Order: sequence, then C-alpha cells, then structure tokens
Amino acid sequence: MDILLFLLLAPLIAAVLLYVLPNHPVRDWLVRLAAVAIAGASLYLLATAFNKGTQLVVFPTEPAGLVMTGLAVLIALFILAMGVKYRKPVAIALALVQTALLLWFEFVYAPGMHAEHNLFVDEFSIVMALIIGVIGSAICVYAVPYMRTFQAQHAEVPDRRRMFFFVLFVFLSAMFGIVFSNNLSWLFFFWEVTTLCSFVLIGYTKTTEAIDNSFLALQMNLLGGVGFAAALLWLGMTQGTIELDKLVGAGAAVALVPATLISFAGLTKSAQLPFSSWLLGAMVAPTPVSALLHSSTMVKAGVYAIVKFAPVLSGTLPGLFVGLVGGVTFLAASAIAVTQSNAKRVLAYSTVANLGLVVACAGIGTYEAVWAAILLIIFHAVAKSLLFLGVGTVEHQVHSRDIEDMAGLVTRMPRVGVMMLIGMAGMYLAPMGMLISKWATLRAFIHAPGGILFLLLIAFGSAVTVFFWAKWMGLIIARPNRAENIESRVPREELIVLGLLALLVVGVSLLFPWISRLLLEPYVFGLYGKIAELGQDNVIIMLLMMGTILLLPLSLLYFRTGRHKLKPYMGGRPTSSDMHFAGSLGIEREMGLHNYYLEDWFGEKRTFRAGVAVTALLIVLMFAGLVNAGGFA
Amino acid sequence: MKREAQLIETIELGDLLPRVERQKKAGDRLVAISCAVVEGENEITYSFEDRAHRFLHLRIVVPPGATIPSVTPSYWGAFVYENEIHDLYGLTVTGMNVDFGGHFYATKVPYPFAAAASPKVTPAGKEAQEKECLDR
Amino acid sequence: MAYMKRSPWIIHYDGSSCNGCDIEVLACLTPLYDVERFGIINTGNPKHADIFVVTGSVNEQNREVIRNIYEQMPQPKVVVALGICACSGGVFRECYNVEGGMDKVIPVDVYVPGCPVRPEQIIDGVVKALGVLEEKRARMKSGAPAEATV
Amino acid sequence: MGVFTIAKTITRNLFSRPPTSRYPAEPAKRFDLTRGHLVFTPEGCRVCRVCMLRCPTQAIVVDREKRTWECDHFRCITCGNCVDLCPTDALHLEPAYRSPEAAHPAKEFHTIPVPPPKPEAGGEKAEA
Amino acid sequence: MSRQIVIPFGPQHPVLPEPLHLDLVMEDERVVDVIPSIGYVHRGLEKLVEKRDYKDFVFIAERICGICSFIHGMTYCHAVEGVMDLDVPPRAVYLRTVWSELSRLHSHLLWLGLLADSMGFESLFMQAWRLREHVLDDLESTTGNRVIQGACKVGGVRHDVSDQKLREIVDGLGQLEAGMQDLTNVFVHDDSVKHRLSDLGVLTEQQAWDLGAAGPVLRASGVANDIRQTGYAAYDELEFTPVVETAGDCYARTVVRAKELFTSVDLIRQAVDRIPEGPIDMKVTGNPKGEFYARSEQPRGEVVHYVKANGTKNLVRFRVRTPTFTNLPPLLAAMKGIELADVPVVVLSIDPCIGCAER
Amino acid sequence: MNLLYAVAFIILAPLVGGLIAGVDRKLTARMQGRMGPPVLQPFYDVGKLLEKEHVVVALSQNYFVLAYLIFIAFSGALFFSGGDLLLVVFALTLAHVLLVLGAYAATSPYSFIGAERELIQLMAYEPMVILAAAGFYIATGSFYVTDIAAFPRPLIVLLPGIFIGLFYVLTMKLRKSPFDIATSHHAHQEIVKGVTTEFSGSTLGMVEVAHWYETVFLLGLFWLFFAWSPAIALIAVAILYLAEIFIDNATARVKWGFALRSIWAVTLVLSALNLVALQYFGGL
Repeated sequence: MDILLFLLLAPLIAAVLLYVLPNHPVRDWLVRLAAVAIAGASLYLLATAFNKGTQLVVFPTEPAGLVMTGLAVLIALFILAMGVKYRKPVAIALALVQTALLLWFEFVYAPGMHAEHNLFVDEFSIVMALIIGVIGSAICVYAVPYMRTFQAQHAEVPDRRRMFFFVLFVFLSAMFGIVFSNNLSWLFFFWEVTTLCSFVLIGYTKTTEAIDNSFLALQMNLLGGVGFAAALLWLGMTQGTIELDKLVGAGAAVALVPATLISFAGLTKSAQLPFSSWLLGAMVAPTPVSALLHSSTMVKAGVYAIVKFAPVLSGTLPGLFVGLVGGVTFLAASAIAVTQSNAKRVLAYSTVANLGLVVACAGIGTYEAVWAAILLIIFHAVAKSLLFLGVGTVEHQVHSRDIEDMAGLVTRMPRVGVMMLIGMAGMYLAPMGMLISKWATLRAFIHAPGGILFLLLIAFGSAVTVFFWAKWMGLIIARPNRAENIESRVPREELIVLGLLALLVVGVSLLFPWISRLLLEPYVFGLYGKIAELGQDNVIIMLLMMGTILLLPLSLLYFRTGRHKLKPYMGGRPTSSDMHFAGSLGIEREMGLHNYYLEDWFGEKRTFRAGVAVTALLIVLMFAGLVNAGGFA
Repeated sequence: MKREAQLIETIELGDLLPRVERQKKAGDRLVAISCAVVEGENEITYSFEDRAHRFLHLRIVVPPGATIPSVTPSYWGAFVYENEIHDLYGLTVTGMNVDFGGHFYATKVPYPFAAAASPKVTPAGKEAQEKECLDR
Repeated sequence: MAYMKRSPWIIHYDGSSCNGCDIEVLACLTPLYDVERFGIINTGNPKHADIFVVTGSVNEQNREVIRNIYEQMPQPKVVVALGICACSGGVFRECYNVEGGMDKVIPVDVYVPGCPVRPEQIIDGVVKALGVLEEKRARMKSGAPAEATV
Repeated sequence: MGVFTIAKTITRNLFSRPPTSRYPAEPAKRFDLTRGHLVFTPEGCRVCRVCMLRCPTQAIVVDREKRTWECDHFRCITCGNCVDLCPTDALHLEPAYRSPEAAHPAKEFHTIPVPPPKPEAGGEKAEA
Repeated sequence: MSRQIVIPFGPQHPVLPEPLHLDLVMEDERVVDVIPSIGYVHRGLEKLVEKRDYKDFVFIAERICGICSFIHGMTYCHAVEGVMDLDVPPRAVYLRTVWSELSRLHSHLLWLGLLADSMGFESLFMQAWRLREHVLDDLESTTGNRVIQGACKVGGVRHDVSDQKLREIVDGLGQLEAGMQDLTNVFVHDDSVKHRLSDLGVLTEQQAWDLGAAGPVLRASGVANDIRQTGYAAYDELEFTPVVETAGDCYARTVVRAKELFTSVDLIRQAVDRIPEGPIDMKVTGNPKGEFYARSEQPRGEVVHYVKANGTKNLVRFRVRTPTFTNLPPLLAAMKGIELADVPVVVLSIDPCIGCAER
Repeated sequence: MNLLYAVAFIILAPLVGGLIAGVDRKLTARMQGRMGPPVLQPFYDVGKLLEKEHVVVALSQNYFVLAYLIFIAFSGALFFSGGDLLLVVFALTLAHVLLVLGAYAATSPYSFIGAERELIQLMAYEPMVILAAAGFYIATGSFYVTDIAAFPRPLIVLLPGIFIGLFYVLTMKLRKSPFDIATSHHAHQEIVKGVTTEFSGSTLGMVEVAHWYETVFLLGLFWLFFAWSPAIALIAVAILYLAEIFIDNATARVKWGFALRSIWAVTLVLSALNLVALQYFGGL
C-alpha cells in the first residue's frame, strides 16, 4: 500500500520544504501543489480501496518504531522546555507522567509485543482520509491568502508563517498516521504529534492569551495522553495485543479497559464537556487552524478513536457513560451556543455539541449508532469547515467576528453570505446532511438500552440547536440598509475554497446514499454483520426536498418583478430608508435589532458549571463501571 | 355640595425652591404646576396636596421669557409640567431631570401661550370678535 | 371576484381626537355591533389593511404619522374619516395646533360626520367605503393606478 | 386558584343568542333624546343670530341682511346648544344621524322668509 | 458588544388605542430604557377659551376626552360656578353625581376590556365591552349621546331624568352587577391573568405618592386618596369608602378598578334613593371674575380644572391637569425592567387617556 | 406510501383547513357573545389578499414564504401518504425556519422580534414533537405513518403522556392563546402581527394557506392516537379542536418565558414517564 505511505510522507516532505522557503509566491504555489497532491492521493485511495474491506499492511517496525520513540522523547523535552519557559507546572507534570508511562511501556513491555500489521485501511479510515485529504488540503489552500491578510491586519504579530505552514502539513501527516495506524503505540505517537501541532498553532500570535490558551489545550490533551499511555501500559501488563483490529475484534471481555482509557483520551481530544474549555480557548488561533484542527480533523481524531472502539463499548456500563458524557455535552454545549455572539465561539460550541452526539452514538455502539456516528463526522466536517472559513473571510472584511456585525451579509458579501447560509443549513436543516445523521441517531437511540435518556437529550438539544442556527441565519439575511457590497475585497482563492466547500456540503448531502452504500454499510457490516440504512423511499424524499430547495431560488426571478417596495412598519413613525426613525425627545434614532441570547436561561457560566459537574460524575462512573465489570481485577 | 378652599399664596421666585422642598418634607404631593399669562406676566402656580386632601397653591410671578429653576430635585415627576411650561410659554426651566428640549409638544406655533401670543380680550373687543365671526 | 368587499380589514389611527370616536370604533368590534359579521377585522397593521379608519384632526406632530400609515398600505386602499374632527377639524378647528381635517394630508374617500360618530354610522361609513374599494380594485385590475399617488 | 374562570361565561355565550344588533338589516337603536342631527325650520326663525354666536364650533352662519341661515354639517357637533338657546322653535334635533358622504357636502342653506311684522326681542335677550 | 434592541413603539400600535409613543431599548425582551414622547393629540384647546363664551365652552371641555367626557364637563362647570359662587340646585347636583358614576362604570369596563385585549384575552375584552353597552344605553337614554353626553351646563344640567327612569337604571344595574361579578371574577382570580399582572410595574406607596400618581394608581399602592372624599357634587351626602390595595402592581390596579365598579353601582343606588325634587338648573347671568381650582375624581384619577376670569365672557386662562398627565412619571418608574410583552399592560395599567393628557 | 393520498392532501387540505378556520372563527365569535363572520370568511380573506397589490419590504421575503408554504404542504403530504414521521417532523421544522427567515428578511422591528419569538416557539415545541415520533416508534415499531395508522390497538392507551404533551403543544402550533407569542390569528399583540407583520397581499395569503395545511396535518397527527377506529378518531379530533378553541378564549396570552418553561417541563415529565413505562411494560 504505497498510497498510505505517500499520504503519510508527502505532507511531511512538503512541510520541510515550506519551512525552508521564505515568504514568496513560490511557497504559496507549493502549498497549493501539495494540497492538490494530497487531495488527489486521498481520492485515489478511495478509488482503489473502497470495496476491499479492511486491508492490513505489514510495515517494518524497527526503524520506524525507534524513530517514533525518539521523536516522542523529543516532543516531551520540547514541552518540558516550553513549560519551564512559561512556568506551567501542570503541563510539566503531565508531560513527565505521560513520558514516564510511555517509556515504561516502551522499554519494559514493548519489546515483548510484536505488532504484525502496523498500518491498515478500511472504509472508516478512507472516510477520515478523505476528510483530511480533501477538506484539510482545501483549508491549507485557504490559509495562504488568509494568513497574508492576517499578517497585514495584525502588524503586531510576528510573521511566523514558515512555522505555520510547516506545522500545518506536519499535522496533516500525523492525522493520516492516526487513521492508518493499526499499531496502538504508533497511533499514540501520531496522537501526541497532533497535540503538539495544536499547541504550537494556538500559540501562534504569542500574546499572553494565546500562550495561556495553548497551554490549556496542551494540558487537557496531555491528560488524555496519560489515559492513552495507561491503556498501552495496561495492554503491556496483561500481555494483550497492541493491534487495533485484534483488540476491537477481541470484544469487551478483553478490550474494555483499554477501550475505556482510550475513550477517555478521546473525550479530551474531542473537547467533551469537562474538558471543553480548551477548544473555546483555541479559538484565538488563526481561523484556518480552527477550521482544520479544531473542527474538521483533529478533534475528530478523538471521536474516531471512540467510534473505533464502539463495538467494544457497546452494551457495557463504561460505554453507556461515555455515551452519556456525549449526550450531556450535546445538550449543554448547544445551550451555551445560544448565548454566544462571537461567531467562532458559536462554531466551537456547536462543534463540541456535535462531537458529543458522535460520542453518544459511539458509546451506545450499536450498528445503527456507528453508522450514524460516521455520517455525523462526515457532514459535520464539511459544513463546519465551510462555516469557519466563512467566518474567517467575513472577519477580515468587517473586522469583527461578532454575529451581530454580520447583519445583512447577503447584501454586503452576497456570495460569502449565501455560502455561509448553506453551511448553516447543512448543520441543522433537513434535507441536509446533519439531519440525515440526526434521523439515524434518533433511530439508534431508540433501540439502545437506556435510549430514552439519550432521546430526551437529543430532543432538547436539537431544539436548542435550531434556535441558535436559525437566528444567525436570520441576521445574515436581515438587511440593514447601511450595507454596501464589499465582496470584491475578498481574495479570490478564499472564495474558490469556500465555493468548493459549499459545493461539498450540498454534494455530500446529495451523494449520501452512495456514500452510505459504498463506505458505511460495508464498514458496519464488517463489524456487526448487520446493515443500517435509510429506507429507499426516504432517500427519494430527501432528494426530492433537496431538489426543491435547489430549484426554489428560481422563484426569485418571479418575485423580482412588479413589486412595490415599502419601508418597514415602525409604529407609524416617519422612517428613513436607512433604518432610522423619529424618536422621542426629537432625536432621530437608529433602530437596533439584535438577536436574543437568553442569557438568563442558558448563561455560559451556569450551564457550563452544571455540565462539568454532570459529566465529571459520569466519567467517574465510567471508571467505576470499569471496576465493576472486573476490568482491573 | 362642598367647595374646596382656595389657598393661594404668592411667593418670591427666590423662595420657590426652599418652599417646595418644605412641602416635600411635609409629605405633600405635587398635584400640578400651572401657568397663566395675566397682564403680561406669567403666573406659575405649584399646587400641593397633603394626605388629608388639603389643597395648597404656591404662586410665583415672572416676566415673559424668564428663567425658573426646576423643582425636579424635590419632585422627580415635575418634569412633565416644566417641559409643558417651556413648550407652551417659552419660559426656560433650568435643571430638569428629563429635558425634552422643546419636543414635549410639537406645536405649530412656537410658545402659543406666551404673553405675546395672547390677544388682549376686553369687553370692548367683544364686538370686534363678533365681526370676525361674521367675516369668516 | 368580489372578495375585496367581503373581507375589508381596517386599521384605525387616532389623530388628535378626543377618544370619543376611537372608543366607538372599538365598540364596533364588540358583541353588540360586531363588524366581523362583515368580515371586518381591526388589524392594527397598515400592511394588512384595506381601509384606513382615521379619527380626529391633523396636528403638527401626527401629520407625518398619518401619511406614513397611509403610504404603508397596499393598494387598493380607502380612507374613512370618522367624526367631524377628521372631516373638518371640528370643534378644535381653531386651535393653534390643529391643521384641519384629514384631507389636508391624505385623500379621504368617505367622510362620516358626527361628534362622536355612532357605531351604526361607522358601519355605514365602512359599507360605503367598500363600494369605493371595489371600484379601486377594478381600476387597478384594468391596469390603471388605483389612485394618484399623494 | 383559577384556571378557565371565564368558562361559565363563554359557555353561556356559546349556547345563547348573541346580542349583536342586526344593523343595517334592522334599524339602529335610538332614544328620544338621541342627538342625531340638527334640523332648521326657516319659517320659525327670527334671524336673531344667537345660534351663530353661541355655536361652540361655529358651524352656523346667519346673515341678517340677506336673511340666510347656513350650517356646515361637517362642523356641527350636534351638541344642541343652539336648540337650547333658540328663542323660537326654528331649531330642533332629530334622533336620526347623518349618513356618510364621499365629499364635503355643500353647506345646508336656507333663506329665511320675512315674517309678518312682530316685535323682535330674541337676539338681544340671548346675548345678554 | 451591546446587544440592545432599539425599536419604536407607537404612536400607531394595535394594542395602544391612542397615540402614545415610546422608544424601547431592550436586551432580549427585557426593557432597559423607555423614552416616551407625546404630542400627537395636542390640540391646544385650553386656548380656545379666548374665543368662546365661557358658557359654551363646556361643550369643548367635554371634548377634552371622549371617555372622561362627562366629568370634564362637570368639573369645568364646578370651576366656573366656583368663580361665580353659584349654588346649583340639588337635583342637578345629584344628577351630575349619577352621571359621573355611570361614566366611571363605562370607563372602568372599557379599561378592563382594553387591559384584557392587551394581554391577548379577547373574549374577556368582548365580555367587558358587552357589559359596557348597557351603561352606554343608560347614558344615551338620559342625556342623548353615548359617549359625549353634553349633559352639564353652567348652573345645572340640561336634561331632567324622571324618577321612574332613575329606578329603571338602578334595576338595570342590579342585573348588570351579576355580569360584572362574573367579569371581575376573571380579572381577580384567573391564573393566566394573574401571571400577566402580578408583581408587574410595582410602585411602592412612597413612590406613587412622591411621583404624583393619582386615582386608582395611587390607591393601588396603598394610599386612600379619592377626590370624591372632598365632597364635591353630592358625594358629601353619600357614603363610600375608597378602594385601596397595597401591592402597587398591575394586579392591584386592576383589582382597585374592578372593585370600584361595585362602589359606583352602590353610589348610584344611594344617589337615586336620596335625589330631591326640584329644578335642574338656575339662571346664570353676568360674567365670571376671579379664579378657581376645581377637582374631581375621574375614572383615571384626580382631575384639576383651573379657571381664571376677568369679568368678560371669555376666560383668561383655562387649565386642565388630567390624571394621565400626572400619572406619566409613575408610569415611567413602573416600566423599568419589565419585558416587552408587559409594555402594553403596564402602559394600560395607569389607564392612559392621551386625549386628556395632551388636550 | 401512497401518492394518491399526498395529492389528495395537497388539494383538499386547504379546503378543509379553511373550513376549520371558518368554523373556528364562528365559534370563537359565539363564545365572545358575537355573531361572527360567515363560515367561508377565511376563503374570502385569502381571496381578497390575492387581489391586493404586491408590496414588499425586501424582495426575498416572498421567496421564503413561498418556500414555507411548499414545505408545509410537503410535510403534510408526506404525512398523509404514510411517510416517515421523523422526516415529516424535520420537513416541518424546515418550513418554520423558512417562515422565520422570511420575517428576518423584512428587517422590520416587529417582524424581527416576531422571528425571534417564533424561534423560541420552535425551540419550545420541537422536543415534544420529536419525542412524540419516538413514542409512536416505540409503541408500534415503525416511524411510518402507514404502519402507525394500521396499528391494531388504540395508541392513546399506550401513549397517554405523549398525547397530553402533544396537546399542550398543539395550542402553540395552532397559534392560539395562551401560547400565541409569535403571531396570532386575531388577538392584538404587543408585537403587532409578529412574524407576519411585513407580509401583505398574496404573501400573507400564502401564510394563511400554509396555516390551513398545518392545521389539517396537526389534526392528522392526533388522529393517529385513535386511528384504530376512524369514527372515534373523527370525534376525538373534533373534540380536541373544540377544546383548543375553548382554551384560546379562556386564557390570557402568557409571556414567552413561561411558555417555554411550561412546555419543556410538560414535555420532559410526560414523555419521559410515558416512554419509560412503555419501554418496560409494553410496546416493541
């Protein structure tokens, strides 16, 4: 499987080259070239591997394993150095614990454990690889003009774009590593690399806030890393296998402990509730980073790991609690998102919420749930990256990432506005992708034990979701007349990438029956021997709705004619066309329209505190359930 | 049928604020501030009421266009009357807590009640008015 | 196609009226007179209304409001001036702040005299307005503007 | 405790005949005193002008020389002051009210016939 | 980042029957600031006294407001009679009292209806106005008009009412009382109504008094202030206790007005029982000279008519201080921190009569 | 799945819905002691609206309203053709969001606030509707309306909690007092006409027709609880609607906070109890 190697190494090579090159169009072109190559390779992977089931790859362990251990130690040293430099004792402690565990494993147990297949590829990996390869590369392309504008607008930030693109591509490589690794110690290595990339990129601007937030993210992820390392150690101690396929195949009796520990790591990586604060802090990073790491790929690595272990978790107490952590996170994060007006924070909370849903599905772990979980991952990655990039573009033009300042975006930046509308519709409206997944999730929940609890969580959570997305959409199409069209200022590449992603959102929703048939159903069948699918008629209905939605804008042609335009109703007061009205005291007042944030209902602090309390308890129960199941006995 | 006693006390402009404050301290309610133009002078009357319905009027007399101090420090709600007096009589009231800046009533004629705007109606003018009525 | 006559929705605005006519307008909605018998609804929203029922006279400040409401109504529309204040300025005609009847600001189609107008008179006025409304609709349908813009 | 406290009333309403008047199918409700509109009988008028002078809304114009009586019904508030003050029976109020108009109507105009010579006192009396 | 919503409320608005205009500044739906403005009904009728005979002016005084019409007319007459020191025949005084209370009945029923309408309780609105029609019939059959009665004149009243008719009115009110009982029962006891009114727009006793509140607004805050106690018209010969509530919220204001309905019926009953025979008016000669402040208790509270005369048939100054005008500052105080949905309710809770307030 | 039913719904529902609206107005008037409009009044109203001038604040508002109408009709048709209940619910949500967007597009103070409130309404009743669909599934083993309707036992017995909860929410869906917080059919409101403030003429007509579709669909949803016996179902649905008219006339409008809180509480308690009971004592 040379293609796997290519996907692992090509980004790495590109990264090194990018680090060497100075700020120059050549580097920009290299980014584009590499992106096209990676995207092409991942599509090639799809074309060559989609119908072949799980393929395990033998790969020489020795040199690679050694290199990895060495690099892991280097990473640990780097973290220690940074920790010392910025005086972050928690990070130092966690890094020490984690490295100690890892070294213990590497030197005491690893020699005795032989992994037959270090790499693999199956349908789920293909899905993940496509997300990384296509969406990730698109984001990298987008980052070129974005970072140019960013540096131009933030003169105070040192230009570290060389480092930026270097890390970005290293990250892509590591992500491919995560989804192709069959050897858990490899997986762990790549896992740690993504943590490091995230750490470096969050701290890009090197402001105090950025540094603090980057350490917050680092600490949370290291905490998860400790869990992961513990899983490896446990495997070593019990003379288990460190091969993913064998472990998953072994079932709950053998694999429940590592599965739970790795799920714990997954919960931190995917910013589930007691740990979600790091993702919010990570929003200080430049927007492409948020799009790539913190919504469409890296956080997905967390849920990827949990979904991988879903068959193990299914029907177990720890599984139930993992699922509940996800469910509660979904509800709480959605509720908090209502109170946010900072666009990136809304997106971040929505990301946390949706990952929560995936985690809930994975925790339940039935065949339907896994099918739903993967669908969620796909649709979320596409729509959310579009939204993040959209927000980035808007931010650079209107100099604010506040939702309220996006009022009337359809008149100010029509194309970007419409693309963002598509992205948002993709997040919560039928017949777009997320809704299909939600349909699947609901079905999965009903069939699951304890499903009613999940049902309640999702029912209330989706209601809240509708609220915050719809009000944002509403602001975008509301038209305060002060708007002038400023779209021409948007760099062309940004528009192209946005357009591509918007097409993807629609395309994925249209193509989802085929995606399901080609990739998801075989994967689920391979694991469970059962097939989950949406009924044929429902597919037709979905497509029908989609068609209607796509055709309806044509009616605007009709509505354009013969309409008498009037000013809005303002209680009969004399109104100017730019939303001013004759106010009291003889003052002309500007109408102020702002969304509702229901602070009294879902206030961030209160909801967050409640969510943390509940999920922390659930995590304790998760480990308790493990003890109960006799895992540590 | 009872008729209320008319307790009208004319005071100096300078005594106004202390007197008003005294009424306030005594626990009186501000019933109204009214203004009338009598022989070219503005009569401003502050009417108070105590809890036993005793109705008391303090009156100051000021020339047209005069400046009077606001009683809103004692009576928060007095601004409605004072704005009215400003808009209708063209008197300046200083220190109002809510100043409508002349937009309390948007009148077609500025200061319609001001001394200059009021015709002198005397018994002798009756016939003239009748005539005007016929010429309509 | 005479739906126009069967579903006249009104909007009521109180110009500088003494409330006498206004409460009679409201009284028309209530059980004893119940104008909903004729499909009349008091919408309170110019965008939904067909008949502008206006009471009181025009003064300095409400002139713009009356015009604004009138302009916000979609065609065809009819103005019914209720009460003598709306017809001519009435008893307040000579007040310094009163400009006169509603026709100083907007074209009035039906005048209903009375001080105050009685509910039956209001019904008469609105019924008369329906005829005008229908005429305007027919004119509009034939392509001509329902009325000259003000 | 009160949920649906109005239940009794609305149920009663539902099952009883509504009090709605059938106007215009049925005639409007009127009382003897109802002030509908002003009626002028020229024959009784002595041209004293009290109705004009005391009209609160100045709807009436009487010209002594030309012996005319004019009333603008778009000004008349049917208060009945003129009826009360009229020294003769030239004015009275009818309970029927005026109907709506499409335009300002012409003023009601009457020429007052010259009466057989009689002592004239009304005008001065009322003005006093 | 300010998330404030700034919207215009009125002058034309379906829940405000009259033009009052507020600029609302809100966060979500919480009202953080209210900037009011009036002047849409300002006619300047006080100045008309310079052009009208003081006797005819009563017809204009009545048209200050079509709802409080009768009491305006009566108070104007009181003021002029005060200047001229006229002793009005007792039958006229009693008739005026009966009509005042009938006006109060119609006004309170009207207000209860509007309040119900402002909180979306349509059937209650209809019910209140249905009852009100009975009162209007009584008014029309005795005075000649439904809402602007034109029954008062300087020196008496214009129409006598036969004792038999007065009896009929009292009997009719007896029947009406049952309906009013059902109606007020809803206002006082219904949970959905209480949800909308309780703890809303609270004015403490001190606040209400200091801000110059009048009438039911003042009484709902625990001050037993009713100008009828000063004994104008026939009230010094009739017995009644002012209705007082202490909570000072919209609910208390509603309860005060609901209970006052029954006080009014009782007062009418007493007045009809005691009404003396005799003339209904007196001859008024000469022109007034002097000044007089006359006060009455309108449905909305205390109204003050001030008359200054110089011996001509035209008054020098006529000033009306209406209850709504003095209730505006308390209204502003009561509106702090309410929700958008409460705005019409709180505004209506002072029973605003903009026509009165602006004249 | 039966296309015929879908077509029948699209054609007949406006007629039935309009008639129901007419009867509603007549009965409401009678409860208020009035004579009320003719039963066909809603049709006259829509007829009139179609005759009016096309007036807009923003062009796109009409587009959203058209889409709203189409998707309301679509979800109703999907329901009556026996489709997947969850999809019906999703399509309905889409429709309402489109209406809200139409109101936003107008950018007028009252339609904007109406839009926010409509979203609060959506947020309030959405959980109940989803849980109702889930309840039907747990009781009958299918999301398909066809299967649910063909279920041989009376669902009302299995799903009493869901039924009451849904009934509680129905008031809001029908825009009736006490929950008519975003827009109301007749009562006056502090936000004028809420979402529909800026819609006029044919656009408003479309909204009306959409309401008719929705009424019929909602009554159809309640039909499912009694579907084992069409006669009883007809009576039950009629009684339900009468009860709604009654409630509409017997309450003041509550504030949105109370509406949201009470609906969520009812939803949570009733549906949780019902579903848990169902899962452990019967169903599936």
